[in-house]
Amino acid sequence: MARVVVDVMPKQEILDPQGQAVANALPRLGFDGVSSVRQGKRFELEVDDSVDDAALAKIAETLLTNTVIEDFTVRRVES
Amino acid sequence: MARVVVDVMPKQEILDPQGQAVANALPRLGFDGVSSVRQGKRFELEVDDSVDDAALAKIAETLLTNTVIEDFTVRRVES
Amino acid sequence: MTTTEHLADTVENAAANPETPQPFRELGLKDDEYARIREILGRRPTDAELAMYSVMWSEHCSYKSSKVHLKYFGETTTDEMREHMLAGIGENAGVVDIGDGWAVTFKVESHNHPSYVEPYQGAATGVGGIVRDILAMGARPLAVMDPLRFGPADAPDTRRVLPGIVAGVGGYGNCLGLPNIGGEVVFDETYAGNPLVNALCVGAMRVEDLHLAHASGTGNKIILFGARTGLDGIGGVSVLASETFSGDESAGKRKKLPSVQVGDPFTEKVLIECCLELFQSGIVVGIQDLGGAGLSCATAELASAGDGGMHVDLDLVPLRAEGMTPAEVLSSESQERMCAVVEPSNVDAFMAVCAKWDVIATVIGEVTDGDRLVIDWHGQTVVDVPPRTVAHEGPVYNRPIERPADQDALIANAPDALARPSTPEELRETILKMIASPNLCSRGWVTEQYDRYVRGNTVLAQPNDTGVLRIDEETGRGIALATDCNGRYCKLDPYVGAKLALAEAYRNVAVSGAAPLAVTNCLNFGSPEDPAVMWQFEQAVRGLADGCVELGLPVTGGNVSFYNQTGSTAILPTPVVGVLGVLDDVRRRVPSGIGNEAGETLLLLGE
Amino acid sequence: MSPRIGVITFPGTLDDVDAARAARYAEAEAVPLWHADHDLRGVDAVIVPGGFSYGDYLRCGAIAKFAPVMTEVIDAAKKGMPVLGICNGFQILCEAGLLPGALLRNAGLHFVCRDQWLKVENAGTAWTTRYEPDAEILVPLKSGEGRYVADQSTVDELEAEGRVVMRYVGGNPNGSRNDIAGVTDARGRVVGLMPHPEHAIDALTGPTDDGLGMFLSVLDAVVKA
Ligand SMILES: Nc1ncnc2c1ncn2[C@@H]1O[C@H](COP(=O)(O)OP(=O)(O)O)[C@@H](O)[C@H]1O
Repeated sequence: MARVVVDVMPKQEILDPQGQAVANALPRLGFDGVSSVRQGKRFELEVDDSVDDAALAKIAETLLTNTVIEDFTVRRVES
Repeated sequence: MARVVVDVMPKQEILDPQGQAVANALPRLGFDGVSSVRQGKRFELEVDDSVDDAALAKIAETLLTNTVIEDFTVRRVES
Repeated sequence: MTTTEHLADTVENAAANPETPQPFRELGLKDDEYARIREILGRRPTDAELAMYSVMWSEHCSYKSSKVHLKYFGETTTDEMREHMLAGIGENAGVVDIGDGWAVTFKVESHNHPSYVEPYQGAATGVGGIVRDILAMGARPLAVMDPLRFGPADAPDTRRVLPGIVAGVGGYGNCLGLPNIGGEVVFDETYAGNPLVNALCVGAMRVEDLHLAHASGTGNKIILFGARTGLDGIGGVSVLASETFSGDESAGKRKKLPSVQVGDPFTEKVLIECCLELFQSGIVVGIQDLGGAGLSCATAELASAGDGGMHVDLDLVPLRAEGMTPAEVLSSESQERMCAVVEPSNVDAFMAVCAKWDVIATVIGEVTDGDRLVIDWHGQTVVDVPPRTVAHEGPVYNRPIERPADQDALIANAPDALARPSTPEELRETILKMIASPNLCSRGWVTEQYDRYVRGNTVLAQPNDTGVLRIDEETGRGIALATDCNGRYCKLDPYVGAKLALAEAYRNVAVSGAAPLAVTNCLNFGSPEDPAVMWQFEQAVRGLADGCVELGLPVTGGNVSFYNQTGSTAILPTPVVGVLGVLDDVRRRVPSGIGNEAGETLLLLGE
Repeated sequence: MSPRIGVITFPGTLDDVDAARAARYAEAEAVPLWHADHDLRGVDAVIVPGGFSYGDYLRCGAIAKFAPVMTEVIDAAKKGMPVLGICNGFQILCEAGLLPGALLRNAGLHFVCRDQWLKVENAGTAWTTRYEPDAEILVPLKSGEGRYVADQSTVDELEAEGRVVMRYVGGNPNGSRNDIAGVTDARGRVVGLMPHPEHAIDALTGPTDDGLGMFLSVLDAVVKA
C-alpha cells in the first residue's frame, strides 16, 4: 500500500474568487502581510503497490484535474 | 516573501462524500487498486517575512479550516 | 488496535455482573429512569441497551415533557375535522386526501442545536432528515420550506451562523432537486447562541400507495440500505466507548468526537429514486427512515409497530469506521440510510433495484415470532429487550407549570408609552427605518440561494407569502403552504400568539386561492424544566388546538424542540405553524402584491 | 411520427422531468436515456439536463463525462446530431470536450437563482432559429458554478466565429468571461447554456415562456435534416 497525494491548483491566469475572498478577509481579521492566496484541492489516495506512476498520472490528468483550468502534481508519500 | 502551503483535510472519522464519489468512479473508469480517496483543500499563500508561524497557525485555524470537521497542516515551502 | 476492544458487554455479562457501574447520567438518564430500565429488563442493561434507552428516552425522541400536553390535539380533533385525514399524529408525517386520488404528506422538524455547532452541515442534514420522513410514507418529496430564526443581524455570531445555515439549506435542497417554496427569516436577540432551523418537506402520492412502516410477518427480512454507518453524531454515546477502549489511545480520540453529521445529498437523491422505485414495484412491506437515534430507533419502532419480535445481526451492518462498538453502531446518526421490511421472496428483486441505483443494501435481520428485539454482535447477544419499552413506553413527565411572575409587568409595558411620528417627515423616516430593518427588509440574499424552479411545478414561491405547487399536471390540482409565527406575540400571550400564528398561515393560504385543509407545527421552546417555559408551552398548545377547532382543521403532525436557550435565557416561545391548503386548479391562484394591472381596486376586508 | 428528443438521466440529474416536459410542449416525443446504457434509442436530438450528476463533488460534470451514454452522445454529435447541454449538462459537454472552456464557481461564491435576461447572439444554431437575432429573453438561472472561462485565444475565436449563442444582459450574474451564457460548437449543432430554458415554457410555472423557442427550433432542425 502506498499513499499518494495529488495537488490540483487553478491555473495562474484563472481568476480564483475563493482565494481572493480569503485574501480580502485577512486584513479585516487583523492579519497583515499576506499578499496572495490561491485555493485548490488536495487528494489523498491509498493505492496498491500494483498501481504504477503512469496509472497515477492518468487518474490525475483525466479525472482529478480539468487541464483547461487547472494544473496538478502527483507524489507518493510514505505512510 | 515566503510561500506557505496549508492543507485542510476532512477529519478521519467524518464522512467525506467528495472523496467517496471519486473512489466509486475509479473502477468504472477502469482504474483498479485505489482503496480510498479523501478530498480536501490546498491553500497557497504568499506572505511577508514578517508573518511568523504563530500568525500562520492562527490564519489556518480561524479562517481556512472549519475545525469542527477538518484538520489542517501548515508548512513553509521555498518559492 | 488491541483485541480487548471487541469484548462487547453482552446480556450474559450484564446478568453475571449486575453491579458494574454505568455512565447513565452522562448519557442523560435520571436515576429513576435507570432504575426503571433495570426493572424492565430484570437486570442491568448492557452498554448497547443503555445506549438505546438513553437516546430513545431523551426528550427529543420520547417527547417525555410534551406528551401530556400534545394529547390535547387528539382530544379536540372531531370526526368532521378528520374528514380528509389519512394518517395523523404518531406517523412519520401527517397525510391528507386532496382529491383526484392524491394524498399529500407534510411535516416540519427542527435541527436547531446541530445548526449552531456546525451551521452548514446542521442545516443540510436537517433538510435531509425531514425529506426521509416524507419518503418513508411512500410519497415523492416535492418541495421544502425553511422557517429560520437568528440573533441580531449585526451580532458577530449571526455572521458565522446565518450564511452557513442558508448555504446548507440551499446546498442540500438544491442538490436533491426540491424547490424551496418559502420560509421565514426572523431576527431577535433571544436567538443569539440558539438559532432555529426548522425544515418542512411536502410530498405526494396516490392515495392507494400510502405506506405505514411496521415489521410484521415472521421471517420477513430487515434490510438496511443507503450510506454506510460511521461515527457520526454519536457524541454522547462515546462515553460508553471509552469504557471499552480502556485507556488506550483511541479512547481519548473517541471522546472528543464532535456530534456532527455530514450530509451527502447526492446519496440521498439516489436513495429517493431508489425508494420510490421499490414502493412502485410493490416489493416492500414498509420502509422506515433512520434519523436521530439511528438504528436504535428504526429497529425498535419497526418492531413495536409490528406483531412479532425482531432479530438483528449487527455484524452485517456495513461500516465506514474501524473498531466501532455495538453501542456506537446502534446510535450512529450517519445520514442517508433507510430500513426496509421485505418478504423473503422479494429480497432478490429488492437488491436488483438497489443495484440499479448503486445503493448499498444488506439484510441485517428478520422478523421473529417472539416479542423481543434481539441484537447479536460477534455471535453473542448484546440487546434483548421488549421493543415497546424502548420506542413507546418511555418516561412521561408532568412538569411543573407556572405563569411567569413578570408576565403582567411585560404586558403592562404597552407600546402606548412610545413616541409616535407626528409629522409627515417623521412618518417618512419611520417607514424608511422600518423597511430597512432586518426583520422587514428584502429576503433576496437568502432566497436567491435556493432553487425554486426545479421539477417545473412551482406556481408561487418567493416573494409570495405562500408557496403553491402543482400536483397534477392534467387537472391542475395543487397545494398551497405557508408557515408563520410571531414569537413576540407568543411571549406576550402564548395562547393568543399561537392562535395568531395559525391565523396568519391560514390567511396566507386562503388569499392564494386555496382552501386550508390541515396543520403541522414545530414547537420551539426553552427548557421544559423551567416552569415558566412549560407554561408558555402548555398555553401555546391549547391556543393552537383551540384555534384549529375554530377553523375546523386537524393538526396532522409536528415536532417539539425544547432546551432552546442560552444560559438561563429562553428563546421567544416559537410555535411555528404550517398550514396546507388545496387548489382545484392552480391556474386560478392569486399572487400576493398589488399593482399587477392598472386600475386595480383596493378593498379592505375585516375590521 | 413526431421527432424524438432524448433526455439523459445520470444519478443526481434533477431537471430531466423539466427537459422532457419542454420537449413535449414543443410536440416532440421525449425519450428517457439512462446514463449506464450504450444506447441513444434512435433519437433525433439529445438534451443533457441540469442537476448535480454524481453530486458534482469533484468538479461539475467530471464524472458524468465518462458515462457509457456519453460515448454515444459524443459520436452522434460528431456526426451532427443536435445536442443541448443545460447547466450541469453544459458543464458535462465542456468536460467531455464537445464544447470549449469550463465553468467555475460563481464570482460571488454563492448559488444564484434568479430570473435572468439573455440576448440571443446567434439565431442560427440548431437550437435558436426560432428567435430573432438580438432578441432578449427572460429565463431562470440557477447555479453555483456558472462562470464561463476559456483562455483568451478561445474566447477570441468564439467571438470571431459568432459562437457565443447567448449573453447575459442587465448585469453579469456570475463573472462569466464576456458575459457569456452559452456557446456552440463550430457547426452550430451542439449548444451549451447555463440558464434554464426548460423552466420557461409556461408563464404558470416560470417567469415567461421564452424558453420554448429552443425546443421548437430543434424540431425544425431535425425535420429539415
Ligand atoms: N428562509 C427562507 N426560505 C425560503 N424563503 C423565504 C425564507 N425567508 C423568507 N422567505 C420568502 O421570502 C418572501 C418574503 O419573506 P417575508 O419578508 O418574511 O414575508 P412576509 O413578511 O410578507 O411574511 C416570502 O416569499 C417568504 O416565503
